[in-house]
Amino acid sequence: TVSAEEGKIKIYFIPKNLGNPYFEALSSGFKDAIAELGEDKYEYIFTGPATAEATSQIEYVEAAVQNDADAIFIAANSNDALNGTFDDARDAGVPIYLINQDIPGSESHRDAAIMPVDFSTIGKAQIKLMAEQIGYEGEFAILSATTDAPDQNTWIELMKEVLANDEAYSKMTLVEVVYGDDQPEKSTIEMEALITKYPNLKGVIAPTTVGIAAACKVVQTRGLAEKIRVTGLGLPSEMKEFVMDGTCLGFQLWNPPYEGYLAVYLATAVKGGFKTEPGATFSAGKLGEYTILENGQILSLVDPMLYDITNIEEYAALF
Amino acid sequence: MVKDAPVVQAKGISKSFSGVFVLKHVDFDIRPGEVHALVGENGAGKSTLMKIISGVYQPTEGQLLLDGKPVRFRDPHHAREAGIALIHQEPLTFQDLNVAENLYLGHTRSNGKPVINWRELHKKTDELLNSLNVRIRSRDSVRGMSIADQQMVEIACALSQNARVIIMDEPTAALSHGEVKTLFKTISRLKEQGKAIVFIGHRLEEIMQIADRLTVLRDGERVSERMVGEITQDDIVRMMVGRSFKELIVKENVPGDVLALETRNLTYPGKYYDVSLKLHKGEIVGMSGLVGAGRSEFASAVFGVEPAQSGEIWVKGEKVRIHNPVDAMRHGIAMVSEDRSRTGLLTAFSIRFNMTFAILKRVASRAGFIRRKAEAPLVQQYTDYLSVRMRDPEQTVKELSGGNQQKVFIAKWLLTESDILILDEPTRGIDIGAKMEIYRLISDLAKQGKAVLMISSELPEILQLSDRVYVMCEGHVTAELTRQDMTSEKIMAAASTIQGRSAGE
Amino acid sequence: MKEARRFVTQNVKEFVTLAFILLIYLVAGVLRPEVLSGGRMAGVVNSVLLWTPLNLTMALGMMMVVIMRGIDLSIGSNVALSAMVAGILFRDHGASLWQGIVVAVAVGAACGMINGFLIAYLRIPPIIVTLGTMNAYRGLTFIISQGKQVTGYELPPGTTDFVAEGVRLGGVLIPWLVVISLLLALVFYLILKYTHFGREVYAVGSNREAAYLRGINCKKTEFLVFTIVGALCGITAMMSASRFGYINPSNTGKGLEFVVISATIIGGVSVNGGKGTVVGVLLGCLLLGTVNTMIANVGIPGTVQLFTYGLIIVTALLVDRIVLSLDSKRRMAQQVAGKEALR
Amino acid sequence: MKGLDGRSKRGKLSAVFSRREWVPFGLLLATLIVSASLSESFRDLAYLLRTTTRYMELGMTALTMTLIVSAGMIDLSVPATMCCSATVAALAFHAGLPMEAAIPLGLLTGLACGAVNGLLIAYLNLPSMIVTIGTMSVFRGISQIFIGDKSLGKFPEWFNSIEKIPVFMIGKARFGVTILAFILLAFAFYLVLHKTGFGRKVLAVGANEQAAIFSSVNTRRVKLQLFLLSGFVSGIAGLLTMSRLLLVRYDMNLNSEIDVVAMVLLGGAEISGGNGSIIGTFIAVLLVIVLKTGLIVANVTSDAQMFMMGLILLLSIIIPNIGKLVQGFRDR
Ligand SMILES: Nc1ncnc2c1ncn2[C@@H]1O[C@H](COP(=O)(O)OP(=O)(O)OP(=O)(O)O)[C@@H](O)[C@H]1O
Ligand SMILES: Nc1ncnc2c1ncn2[C@@H]1O[C@H](COP(=O)(O)OP(=O)(O)OP(=O)(O)O)[C@@H](O)[C@H]1O
Ligand SMILES: [Mg+2]
Ligand SMILES: [Mg+2]
Repeated sequence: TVSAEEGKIKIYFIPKNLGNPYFEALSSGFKDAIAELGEDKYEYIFTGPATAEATSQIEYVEAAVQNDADAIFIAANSNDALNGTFDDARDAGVPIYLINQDIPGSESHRDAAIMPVDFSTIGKAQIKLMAEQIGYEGEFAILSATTDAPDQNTWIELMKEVLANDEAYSKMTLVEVVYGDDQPEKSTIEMEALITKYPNLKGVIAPTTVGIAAACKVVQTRGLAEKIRVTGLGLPSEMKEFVMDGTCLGFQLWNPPYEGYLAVYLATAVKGGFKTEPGATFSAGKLGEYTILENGQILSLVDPMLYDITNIEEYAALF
Repeated sequence: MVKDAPVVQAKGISKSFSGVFVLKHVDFDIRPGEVHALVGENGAGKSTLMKIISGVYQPTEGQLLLDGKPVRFRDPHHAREAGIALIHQEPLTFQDLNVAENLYLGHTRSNGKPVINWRELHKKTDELLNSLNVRIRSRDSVRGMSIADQQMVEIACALSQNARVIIMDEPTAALSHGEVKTLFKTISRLKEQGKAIVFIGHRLEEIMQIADRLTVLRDGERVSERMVGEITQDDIVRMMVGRSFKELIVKENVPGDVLALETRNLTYPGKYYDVSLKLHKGEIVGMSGLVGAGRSEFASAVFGVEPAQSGEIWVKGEKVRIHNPVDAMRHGIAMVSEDRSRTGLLTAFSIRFNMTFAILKRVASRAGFIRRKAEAPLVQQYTDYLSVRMRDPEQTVKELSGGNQQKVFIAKWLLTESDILILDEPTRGIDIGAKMEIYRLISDLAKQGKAVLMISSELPEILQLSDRVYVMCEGHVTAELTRQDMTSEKIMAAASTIQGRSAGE
Repeated sequence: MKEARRFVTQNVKEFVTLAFILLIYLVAGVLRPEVLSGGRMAGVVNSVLLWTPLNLTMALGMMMVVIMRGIDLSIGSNVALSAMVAGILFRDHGASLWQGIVVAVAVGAACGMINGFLIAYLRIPPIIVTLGTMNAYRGLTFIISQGKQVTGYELPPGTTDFVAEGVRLGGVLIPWLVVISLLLALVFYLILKYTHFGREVYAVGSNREAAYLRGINCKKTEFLVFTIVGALCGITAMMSASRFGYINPSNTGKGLEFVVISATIIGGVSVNGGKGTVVGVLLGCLLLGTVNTMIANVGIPGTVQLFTYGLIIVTALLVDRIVLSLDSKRRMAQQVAGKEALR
Repeated sequence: MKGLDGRSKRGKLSAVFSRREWVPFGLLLATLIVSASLSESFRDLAYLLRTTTRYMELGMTALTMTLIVSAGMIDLSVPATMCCSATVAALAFHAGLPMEAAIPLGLLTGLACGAVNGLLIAYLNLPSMIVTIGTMSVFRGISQIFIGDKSLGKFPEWFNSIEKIPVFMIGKARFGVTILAFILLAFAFYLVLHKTGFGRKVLAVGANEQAAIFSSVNTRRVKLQLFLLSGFVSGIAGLLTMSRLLLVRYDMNLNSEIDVVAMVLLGGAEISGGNGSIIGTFIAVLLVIVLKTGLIVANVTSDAQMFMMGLILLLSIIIPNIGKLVQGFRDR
C-alpha cells in the first residue's frame, strides 16, 4: 500500500522528533488543509525519529524519497548535517521544504522554507514583552535550548542587539544566557541555579517551549511569581496553567497549524506546475495569498502572537 | 549387624548425561549411626550418585526411598528439608559474605521469621566453629580464605543444619593431618548421635579408620558392598580398579649438583619469612607443613602471581625478577596451583582449549593462527598418557569428574615442558590408580632432568617421592630433611614448631 | 574518639565519597566564592535536594539488581509508561492523585514482573531483557499516548505540592519528595541488612550456584527484585510528574538509567555482584546531584559542561581507587604488626 | 571406534545446528520477508545498500565491541570516540593541515581515547562500564569545547562521501567502500576471535580472569590492546561518518552506544564474558539494519518501531530458550 495510487499527492512531514506537542499542533494544520481539499486526493505521512538528534532524520528522508514522495516538509534538527541527504533527494526529483525554520548557511540545499513568522522580529518582540512585564528595568536572564540551537541563537543575538542600541532598554541588564538542552531536568536545574545566582533577578526569557514550561514550574513551586517574571515562546496548552494562576503574564508564539495548512497548499501548487522562485505567489485557501521571498522563505505570519489570560483557553484547546 | 532400617535407600539408580550412562542400576543405602564409605576411581560416579540423593540431579531411572517411602526430590532445598545435607567436593561459598551468613543463609528461613537475629546467629556460629577446633571466626570474610578453610566452612554449614543424613564428598582432600583428626572426632560424635553419614575419599587409610561399611563403584556400577572390618586396603584397590597394585614405587636418590632454582630470604610479612631453598636438576623436593603454613603463598611468589616483598630468586645461576606468571614461564617455571576451578581451568571451555592454553605460541603459526593439526596430537598424547576419562577432547571441562579435571590441569602444565615444576597439592582428589600414574610421571620428569617442587599435605606422598623435604610452620622454614633422616615423626614435629618452640603455646 | 576513628576506618569507602562531595563544594567556593555565601548556599542545597529523590529512589532498586549481578536498562521507559498510564487516567477519566499513584505503582510493578519473569524464569541475561523492554515500554508509552503529552493543568491539583511543601529544618525546606525518598532508603537499608530476603539478594549475587545448592530460591528472589524495581519506577513516575509538572512520552524518564547506574556504581556497588550498601548509594546520588547542580551554579559555560561532568566522574573513580588501595595496604600492615605482636 | 566416530559426527552436525547464530539469522530472514512484503520500495537492492551504509559504521565498532564483551567488559564510549576523532581531524584540517595528515591525526585520537579507557580499566582495575560512562562525556565534551554549536565541514572534494565510491556495481546497486570495509573487517575479526591465540586469551579473560593470569596471560595487556583496537576502529568509523555527513558536530551519533551493544548481544555474545561470536554480530548488524530501514520505508512510525525492536531483541533470546519453558522451571 506504499506506492501512491495514481493522482494522489504524497506529502511527508518529518518533525524534529515524535512526542513533541509542538509538532502535533503543526501536523493538525496539514490535516485541516487536506480535509478542506479532499481526503481522497492526498496521502499524508507524519513520521520521524523518536529523538531529536542531528542525523536521526536522514533515514526518514531517504525512505520518503524511496517511497516516491511528492513533497517532503522537514523541521531539520541541524543546519547542515542533512545537506548531503537533501541533495540526493532533490537529484531524485523530490522537493525539500523546510518548515517552521530555515537552515541558515545551507539554503542552497532546499527548495523553500515555510517560516512561522519573520524571525528577525522575534528578538525585538521578546525584549519588549519582557520589558513591559518588569517595568523596563532590572536584571534578567535567558534560558535557551541547546548551545547550538540555530534559531534560538539568532534570536538571542537580535535581543542583544536591541538591548545595546535601544535607549528604552538602557536600564535592563542581561546577566547570563544558560542552556537547558531542551530537557526538563537540565532546564529545571539551570533555572534553579539562575534564581540562586542572581538574587535580584527580575525576569527570564525562555525562547523554547521546554524551557519556558520548566522555568514557570520552578517559579510556581517556589512561589516567586511576583518577583520573577517568566516569558518567552511557549505552547498555549503547556502554558495554560501558568497563565491562569498568574505565574506567567503572557508569552508569545506564532500559529503552528497555519504552517501545516500552508504547506499542503504549496505542495498542491507545485504539483500543478508552480515554481518556487523568489517573487512567485500562490494562494493558500482561507489564509490568502503568499509570496516567496528573496531568500526562498514564506512567512506564515509577520509578527508573533501574544498569548495571555484573554485568549489562552481558546488556543490551549487547539495546540 | 544391621542396626536400624536405612534412612535413605537408592534402588536401581541410573543416570545419563546426553546419552552416556555414568551410573548403571546402582543400589545404595544409608543407615543411622553408621559411616558408609563410598570409593571408586575418578569418574566412577560417586559424586553423581550423591548429587542424586541430595536432589541436585534427578535420576534417569530408579527410585529413592526415604524411611521406606518413595520420594522424588525436586531440588536441593527439598532434600535438605527432608534432612539430607551434602558437603560438595568443590567448596561452594559466598565470597562476599561472612562466615555466619555462609553457614545459615538458605536454611534458616524455615523458622518462619523474615527478620534475622544477628547476635544469636553469630553466637551459634562461633560455638560450632569452636567445636570444630578451627581458627575461623563467625564475622570473618570468606574472600581470600584458603581452600582448606573454605572446606571447613562447608563442613560447618552441613553440621549447622542438624540434618539426619550428612554426605561428605571428599571432605579431607584439602585438609591436613590435624584437621582430619578433628573432623574424624566430629564424625564419631555425630555417629553416636545416630546420624547417618556417607564418606567419600581416596585415602584408603582414612576410610579404614572411619568407615563402618563400604561400597565400591566402578564405571558407574556397584561392584561390591562390604563391612570394613572384613576387608583390607588391597581388597579395596582390587575391587576399584580390577587388579591389585604393587608396592609404591620408591624413587632413587639423585644427588643434586646443578642448581635449577634457588630462593634467598623470600619474605612477605604476614605470609612467609626468609624462605631460602635450593632445587637441583633432576631432584624432587617436597614441601610439607600444616594447612596455612604459607607454602602456597610462597609458591605463588615464585610463580609471580603475588611477588614477595623482599628476597631474591635465582634461576639456573642467574638472579631473575619475576613480577608475573609471564616472567615465570619465560624462566621455565610452571605451576599447578591448588585451586583448579578458580585459578586453574576455564571450566566452561573444552579440554582441548584448556590443555593448550599455556602453550598457545607452540600450537599457533607465526601469524598467530591456531593450527589444529599441531594441537590435536598433543592433546591426544597427554590425555592418553594420563588416562583422562572423557567423551572426546571437545567435552567441556565442567562435565568431567573432579579427579579428571585435575588430570587435565596437570597435563596443561606438563605440555609447557618447563624445566622447573611447582606442584601444589598435585594429587588432590585423585584416585589411587591415577595417583600411581602421577607419581610415576613425576619421577620420570625428574629422571629427564627437570626440577620438581612438590607441596603436599599428604605425608606418604612426601616420604615416598622426595629427595629432600622442607618443612614450614607459620611462614618459617623449620626444617630441611634429606632422604636419609626423613621420617613422618620428624616432619610432623617440625610442622608444628617455630624456631625451637612448638606453636600454639 | 577511638570509636569515631574506628567508624571512619570501617567505612572508608563512604567517607571517600563524602570527602569528594565536600571537595566539589570547596572547588566551587574557590572558583566562585559567592556560591557558598549564606543566601545562595540554601538555594544550592535545595537544588541538590530536589535532584536527588528521583535518582535515589531508582538507585535503591538498581542497587539490588546490580548486587545480583544484573542491570536494568528499562527503568527510564518504565517510569515513562507508568507515568503515562496514570496521566491518561488523570486527564481523560478524572482520577484522583492517590488513584493515580496506585495505578502507576501497579503498572510499574507489572512491567518489572515482565522483566523479572524473563530474567528469572527463562534465564535470559538481564541486559538483553531490559534492553528489549527499554524499547518496548518506551514504544508502548508513545502508542498509548498517541505521542501527546499530559500537561500541568491536566494533572490533579496538589501534584506539585510534594515539591513545594515539606518539613522545615532550620531555614531549609526539605520537600516531601526528599522525605519520601529518604524514608524509602531507610526501609531498604533495613530490608537489606536484617531480612532473609535482603541477605539472599547478596548471596545470589555472590555465587548463584552455591545459593541454589543451599536451597535459596534464586528465581523467586530475582523475580521479586525486578518487581520491586518496577514498583519503584511507579513511585518515581509520580515523583517526576510532581517535579516537572507534565508527563511527556519522550522526555519523561529519558536517560534515567545511565544516571542511576552511575550513581549506583560510584556509590560502591560492585558490578561483579555481592557488594553494596544503601548508605553508599545515597552518597553516590548526592555526589552526582552535587555535580549536576554545581555545574549550573558555578556557571560553567554550556560547551564545557559535558566535559566537566565526565571528568568529575572519572576523577571520583580514580580518587576512590587510590584511597581504597592505600587503605588496604594500611590494613595489611596493621595485620602484620598485630601478628608480630602476638609472637 | 566406529560408534564413537558416528557419534562425534552427529555431534558435529548437531553442533552446527545448535549454534546460537541461527536465531538472529532466522529473524533476519523473517524480517527480510516481512519488510519486502510490506513495502514495494524495500525490494530494491540499490536503496538498501544506499541507506544501510550508516549502520555499517556502527557495525564496525560492534565488531570490536564483540571482542570487548567476550572479554567480560563493555565500552560505552565508542560513539563519543568516533565523534572525538572526527573532531580532531576536522580541526587539524581547518588549522591548515592537509587532509592527508589530518586523517592519521584523527586515527591517533581514536587510539588515544582507547588508551585512556584501557589504562583506567586494565591497569587501575576500574569497572569498564562506569569508566566508559565517564569518558563518554569527556570525549564528547572535548568535541563540544572545540566546535561548540558549529559544524565543521568543507573538506576537500576527494574526502567527501567516500562511502559512495563504488568498488563494484550490480546493476544500479552500489557496493561502496564502507560496506566492503565492514565485510572485510568482520572477516578479519572472525579470524582474530575464533582462530588465533589472541582470541583464546580474550575469551579466557572474560571467562575466568584469575585462571588466565595463572596461565601466564598478561591480562592487563590483553585488555589494553582491546581498548586500543576499539579506539582505533572507532576512529576509522568516525572519519567515515564525517565523510558521509560532509561535516562533524559534537553530537555525532549521540546515544548510539545502546545500538552497538544491542547488535553485539543480539549476535549472541554473553555480557558476562567468555563467549562471543563475530558471525553472530555480523548477522545482528544486518538484522538491525533491515529492521530499521524496512520499518521506516514501510512508514511504520518510530514508536511502533521501538516497540518492534524491543520485541525482536526479546524474541531472539527467548526462541533458543523455549526448551526451558517446556522443560519446566527446574534448575537454579
Ligand atoms: N553435568 C555433567 N554432564 C556430563 N557428564 C557429567 C556431568 N557430571 C558428571 N559427568 C560425568 O559423569 C562421570 C562421573 O562423574 P562423578 O563426578 O560422579 O565422578 P566421581 O566418582 O565423583 O569422580 P572423582 O573421584 O574424580 O570426584 C564422569 O565421567 C563425568 O565426566
Ligand atoms: N597464623 C595464621 N592466622 C591466620 N591466617 C593465616 C595464618 N597463617 C596463614 N594464614 C592464612 O591462611 C591461608 C593459607 O595459606 P597458604 O595457602 O599459603 O598455606 P599452605 O601451607 O599452602 O596451606 P594449604 O595446604 O591450605 O595450601 C592464607 O590466606 C594465609 O594468609
Ligand atoms: Mg567426585
Ligand atoms: Mg596450599
